Amino acid sequence: MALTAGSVDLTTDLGFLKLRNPVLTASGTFGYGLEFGPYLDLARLGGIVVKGLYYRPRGGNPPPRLVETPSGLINAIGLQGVGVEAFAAKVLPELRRAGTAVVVNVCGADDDEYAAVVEFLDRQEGIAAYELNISCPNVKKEGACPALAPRPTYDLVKRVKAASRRPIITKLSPNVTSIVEIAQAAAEAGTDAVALVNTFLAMAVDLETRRPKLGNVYGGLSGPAIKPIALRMVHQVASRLDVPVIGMGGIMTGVDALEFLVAGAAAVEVGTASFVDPDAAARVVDEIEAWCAARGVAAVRDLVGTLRTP
Amino acid sequence: MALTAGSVDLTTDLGFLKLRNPVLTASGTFGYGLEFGPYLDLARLGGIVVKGLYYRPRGGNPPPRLVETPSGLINAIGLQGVGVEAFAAKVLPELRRAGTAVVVNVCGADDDEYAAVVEFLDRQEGIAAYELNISCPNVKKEGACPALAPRPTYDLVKRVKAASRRPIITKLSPNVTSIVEIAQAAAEAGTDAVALVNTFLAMAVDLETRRPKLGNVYGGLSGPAIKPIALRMVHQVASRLDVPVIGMGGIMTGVDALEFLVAGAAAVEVGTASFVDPDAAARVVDEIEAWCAARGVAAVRDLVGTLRTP
Amino acid sequence: MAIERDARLREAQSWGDFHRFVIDAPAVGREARPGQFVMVRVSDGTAPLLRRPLGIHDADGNGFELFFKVAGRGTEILSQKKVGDRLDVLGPLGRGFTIPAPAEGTAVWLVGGGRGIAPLFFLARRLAEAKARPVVFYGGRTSADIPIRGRFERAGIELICSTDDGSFGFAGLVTALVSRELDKSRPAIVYACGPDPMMKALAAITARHGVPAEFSLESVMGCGIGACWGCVHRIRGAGGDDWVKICEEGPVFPGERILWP
Amino acid sequence: MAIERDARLREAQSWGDFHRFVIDAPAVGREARPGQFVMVRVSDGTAPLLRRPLGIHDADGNGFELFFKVAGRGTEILSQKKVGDRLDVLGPLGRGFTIPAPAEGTAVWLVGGGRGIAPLFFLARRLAEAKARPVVFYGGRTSADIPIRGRFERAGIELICSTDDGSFGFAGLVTALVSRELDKSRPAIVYACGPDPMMKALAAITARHGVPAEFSLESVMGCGIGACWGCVHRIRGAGGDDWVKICEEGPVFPGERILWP
Ligand SMILES: Cc1cc2nc3c(=O)[nH]c(=O)nc-3n(C[C@H](O)[C@H](O)[C@H](O)COP(=O)(O)OP(=O)(O)OC[C@H]3O[C@@H](n4cnc5c(N)ncnc54)[C@H](O)[C@@H]3O)c2cc1C
Ligand SMILES: Cc1cc2nc3c(=O)[nH]c(=O)nc-3n(C[C@H](O)[C@H](O)[C@H](O)COP(=O)(O)OP(=O)(O)OC[C@H]3O[C@@H](n4cnc5c(N)ncnc54)[C@H](O)[C@@H]3O)c2cc1C
Ligand SMILES: Cc1cc2nc3c(=O)[nH]c(=O)nc-3n(C[C@H](O)[C@H](O)[C@H](O)COP(=O)(O)O)c2cc1C
Ligand SMILES: Cc1cc2nc3c(=O)[nH]c(=O)nc-3n(C[C@H](O)[C@H](O)[C@H](O)COP(=O)(O)O)c2cc1C
Ligand code: FES
Ligand code: FES
Repeated sequence: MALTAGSVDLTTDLGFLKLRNPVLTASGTFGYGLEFGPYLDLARLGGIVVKGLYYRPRGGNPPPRLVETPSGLINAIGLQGVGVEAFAAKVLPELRRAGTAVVVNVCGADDDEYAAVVEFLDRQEGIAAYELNISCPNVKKEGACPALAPRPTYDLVKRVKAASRRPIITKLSPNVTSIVEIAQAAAEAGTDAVALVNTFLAMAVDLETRRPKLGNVYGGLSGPAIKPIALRMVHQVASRLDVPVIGMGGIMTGVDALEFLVAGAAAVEVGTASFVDPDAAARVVDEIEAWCAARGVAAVRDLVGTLRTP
Repeated sequence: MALTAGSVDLTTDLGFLKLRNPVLTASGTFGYGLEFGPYLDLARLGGIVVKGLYYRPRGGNPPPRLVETPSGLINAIGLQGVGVEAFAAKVLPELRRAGTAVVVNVCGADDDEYAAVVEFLDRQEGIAAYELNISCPNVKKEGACPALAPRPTYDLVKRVKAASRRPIITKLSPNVTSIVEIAQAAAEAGTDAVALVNTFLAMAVDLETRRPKLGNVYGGLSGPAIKPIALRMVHQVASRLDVPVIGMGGIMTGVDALEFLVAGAAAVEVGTASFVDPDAAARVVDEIEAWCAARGVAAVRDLVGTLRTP
Repeated sequence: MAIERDARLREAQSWGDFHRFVIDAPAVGREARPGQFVMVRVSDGTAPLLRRPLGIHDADGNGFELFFKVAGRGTEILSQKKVGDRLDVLGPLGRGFTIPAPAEGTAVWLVGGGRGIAPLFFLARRLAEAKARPVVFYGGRTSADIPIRGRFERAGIELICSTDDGSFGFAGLVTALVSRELDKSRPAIVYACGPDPMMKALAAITARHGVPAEFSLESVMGCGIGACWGCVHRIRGAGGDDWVKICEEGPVFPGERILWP
Repeated sequence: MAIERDARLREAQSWGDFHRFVIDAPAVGREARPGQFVMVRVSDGTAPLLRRPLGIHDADGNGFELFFKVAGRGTEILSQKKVGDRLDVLGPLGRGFTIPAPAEGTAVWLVGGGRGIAPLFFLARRLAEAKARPVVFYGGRTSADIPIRGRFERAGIELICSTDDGSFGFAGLVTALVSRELDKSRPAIVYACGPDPMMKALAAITARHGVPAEFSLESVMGCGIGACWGCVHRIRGAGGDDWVKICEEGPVFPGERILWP
């Protein structure tokens, strides 16, 4: 029954996008990709989702920007970044030679800016898809973002989809009562896939100074701590809606990734794990391959959505 | 500046209820209280919130009911319990001699049952308040419960408040887009306090069998993993609304508890920690006292809501 | 029932994934009865979070012993403790096996599968002290799964081994071995601890032979002290068939009360 | 830049909360330059989750050394490692201190506060090898906070100590000591590592004296490799005053570029 590792078919077809394997890196946790060149073979990855890009360069939030919590990390980076022009000039040329799918995480202060980023990037080559970051909790007050309600989600996705020549993946927020309702709004607006989850709005208190530990007061919680909630949300969306789901939240190992696939995700993103081990995403690919080989699973896509519930 | 531990004033006044100190035990994590007699002095606690009570005895969910996750625990007990009559006959007489405030966590399949539980218990002596559990994720499908929307929250609180001769603490769910909105609905309906948070709807997958690890598929995540999100929610509610807040979620130590107080909670509940150490709640009291004494804080209530945000 | 936060690992022995710990913990050791268990804290941090339930493998006034198999991260961390390390244990918990009264001369059989042998050594010793005639059936997949054979032999307790692959003793399932022996003779009671399928089969076999039997059940445990209602098993009770907390009313139950899944 | 997952703790020494580790890790040791750091994984589990940044205290072809103070759970776990234990380290990371060229005969001062002395031993050694004339100022609250005095002395490096409580050496802040010495003589450059208030004061002092200075900054670090943008500090840059990643462009910066909070 066991196969040799090399003979497992890892290819992943999202419909609008074919990937070498189902493992991408999560936006904001893999820089612009090139930082990781010394630690892993980028071509081993299914794809790279680069750090969130606004149209212009952006300064981000005052430090401290990170605080570790039990099995988790709260960040309040505030989407500091180089802007689309520097990205297109300095990063993209090298990144597109990395031999993996490049997905750009698109940000905006308003719907116009999202559209402007997409229109600018549409003129560049070597981008496989856009991931619409409508769910960053670190930009507006108390985590406000379009992904908290169906209407703004619908409007923004519709607008960007119309502006774009490339597929759109809409990245959802877990800070909602019904993730299915928001995913549905994105699907109705024509998104090609949904990605979930972004981080959970959270805080930490420094008892001695009685101040928030983050410069921005609130931040977004990621890491293994959130995995059980993220997995539930992926399962809800994938078992209710027809739109492809990219799952993430606390994936550290191949087993974690496979659990998301079994729960219904067609692909996954590895986030915080890349901070702990810069080669984590490639290791996750290896572990998926080895797990499938040992159990005679010939094609990883056959596992997607196979969770048996009573 | 340092005080002796004994001279710190730990008393807590919620307005409708005076407590020896701000530390209660969280419902469902401290049984009916008496189980813990061998491990700590119940009179050392601010209060005990007993396991959720329906009117009738209840069988609960099929096992497995628990699964550990990184720094967390998912439970899907399903509120198995003895019902009000056995509680009043067998538990309450002994519990009221324990020398601590007894709070009963009240459950119901519908508004009528909540009211019936309260009406029955109103005829018993030795209960300090009711905690309305409108937020258990383990009873209805996919975690449905009144606390997910303002209207059912308002209606239920209104109904029970009218039926009850005792103060009502409304226990809120974290599985919502705006915790402030739900807390406000409860406040408008006349709740005497809000308690937050209940558990986060979550799941775990057994990859080898491709089945959910819990008999009930979904369950509620508690423990240190959720603390950063719970703390943010407590801070949001306490800094926006006037209603007293009882905070909880992952409190393991006196420092954790004090962080909740500083963020705005007037009292706290210790949950999952009591599984790890049956004397955890009493230790939290000791640690609060020692912390205050070392820093010359004469009265713990002076710390409540003192977080300085920029 | 005590929390011994300053228990000490006095002696450690291991055979592959199996480990035996001798622990200084007088408050637990003094009170322990066969079939009871302890909840062991494996790390000071939050991951792993919960204590792990482990049967009492032996006990005396100085402390007690554990015999466990590495099953996951918690037992793995535990297995790495070194002699002299501090351990934090809660126990003894639950109710133990019933020792027949008078036990003298009574034939009793103990059936352990894999790590399930753990509580049976303590039980066998106590039964022998009570002058009963214990016979232990000890089964595993292969000879490496039944490492503590010598322990029983040194204690003068009659032992019959089986391995699924025939690498040691009877070739086949321990249940088949017991079934064969039951055709020849009949003990006053059978005690068993092991994987669920083994115990379920044994429950059917003992019932068929009309021999009383007690089984030590396992479940994921949150607290070990009856507070979380996490460890339930279907047990025939006074008030109908109920989800019963095995940490409190068990982990040992008479065969006829257990409803196997 | 390598991940050495099989680094080994060869030697460990401790003074209360302070610890010195000698670690076998050739790939890191060979490349290391003074002022660089490593990211150390302290547990295999998820809590603590992130690696911890620690300066390179010394290095050679076999590996490198750490000198650290227990500050919280991560460094506490690290401090409990035993000789022979495996360590997982990522490094060397960041850019180091600038060594003057030619260094020969040049007076250079190194100012370390508490655990901030860590990278300065490696720097002093390299400066001495380059025939510069390093003088190390080593300050702490009390004599217990400056435990590795002997290390410098044995390496033949000139050392002047201070303690806030006067229990050893100059009585007062190390910054006051340096300020007094600057009134008398003038090094080509001052290097410093220590608590923020110390470095901020020293930046003002060196600026007033017109002496170039380099400071090794600290911040909570997510990744150590420029990917998370978590470790930023305000640094005067080419394009205005920016939040700059200290793991990548630092942790060492010239005094005139640092905007202190
Ligand atoms: C009363 C009692 C007594 C026990 N006595 C012993 C003993 O003496 N020796 C011994 O080796 N083991 C014993 N066990 C089993 C032991 O508790 C588990 O192997 C251990 O908790 C696993 O922890 P872990 O962190 O290593 O594995 P985890 O990573 O927590 O789990 C590994 C796998 O085992 C499953 N699992 C976890 N806990 C249990 C459990 N309690 N029952 C069944 N499956 C579980 C998990 O779902 C997972 O698939 C006993 C269990 C109980 C309830
Ligand atoms: C480039 C660099 C080099 C360093 N070199 C050394 C060294 O050689 N020796 C040494 O002893 N320490 C050094 N440090 C500091 C060391 O990284 C922290 O003390 C350590 O990460 C604390 O981890 P912990 O888990 O023990 O404490 P935690 O529990 O994580 O934190 C304890 C306290 O320290 C604060 N803290 C955590 N990390 C940092 C940080 N990076 N900077 C400032 N405050 C922090 C926390 O907010 C908290 O208040 C260095 C830091 C950096 C950035
Ligand atoms: C430091 C940091 C920065 C992030 N930046 C972005 C971002 O720019 N755009 C985005 O969509 N998500 C961002 N995220 C969210 C991650 O992409 C991911 O959704 C989340 O961290 C959950 O996955 P994880 O638990 O595997 O990290 C960021 C997360 C972290 C920790
Ligand atoms: C096993 C278990 C059972 C619970 N049962 C109840 C309950 O009956 N009623 C209720 O309001 N909350 C219940 N809760 C939620 C806790 O009271 C608490 O809100 C939650 O666990 C968060 O706190 P913690 O992280 O400190 O555990 C239960 C939690 C656990 C872990
Ligand atoms: S383990 Fe908690 S009730 Fe049995
Ligand atoms: S620590 Fe991640 S960018 Fe510096």
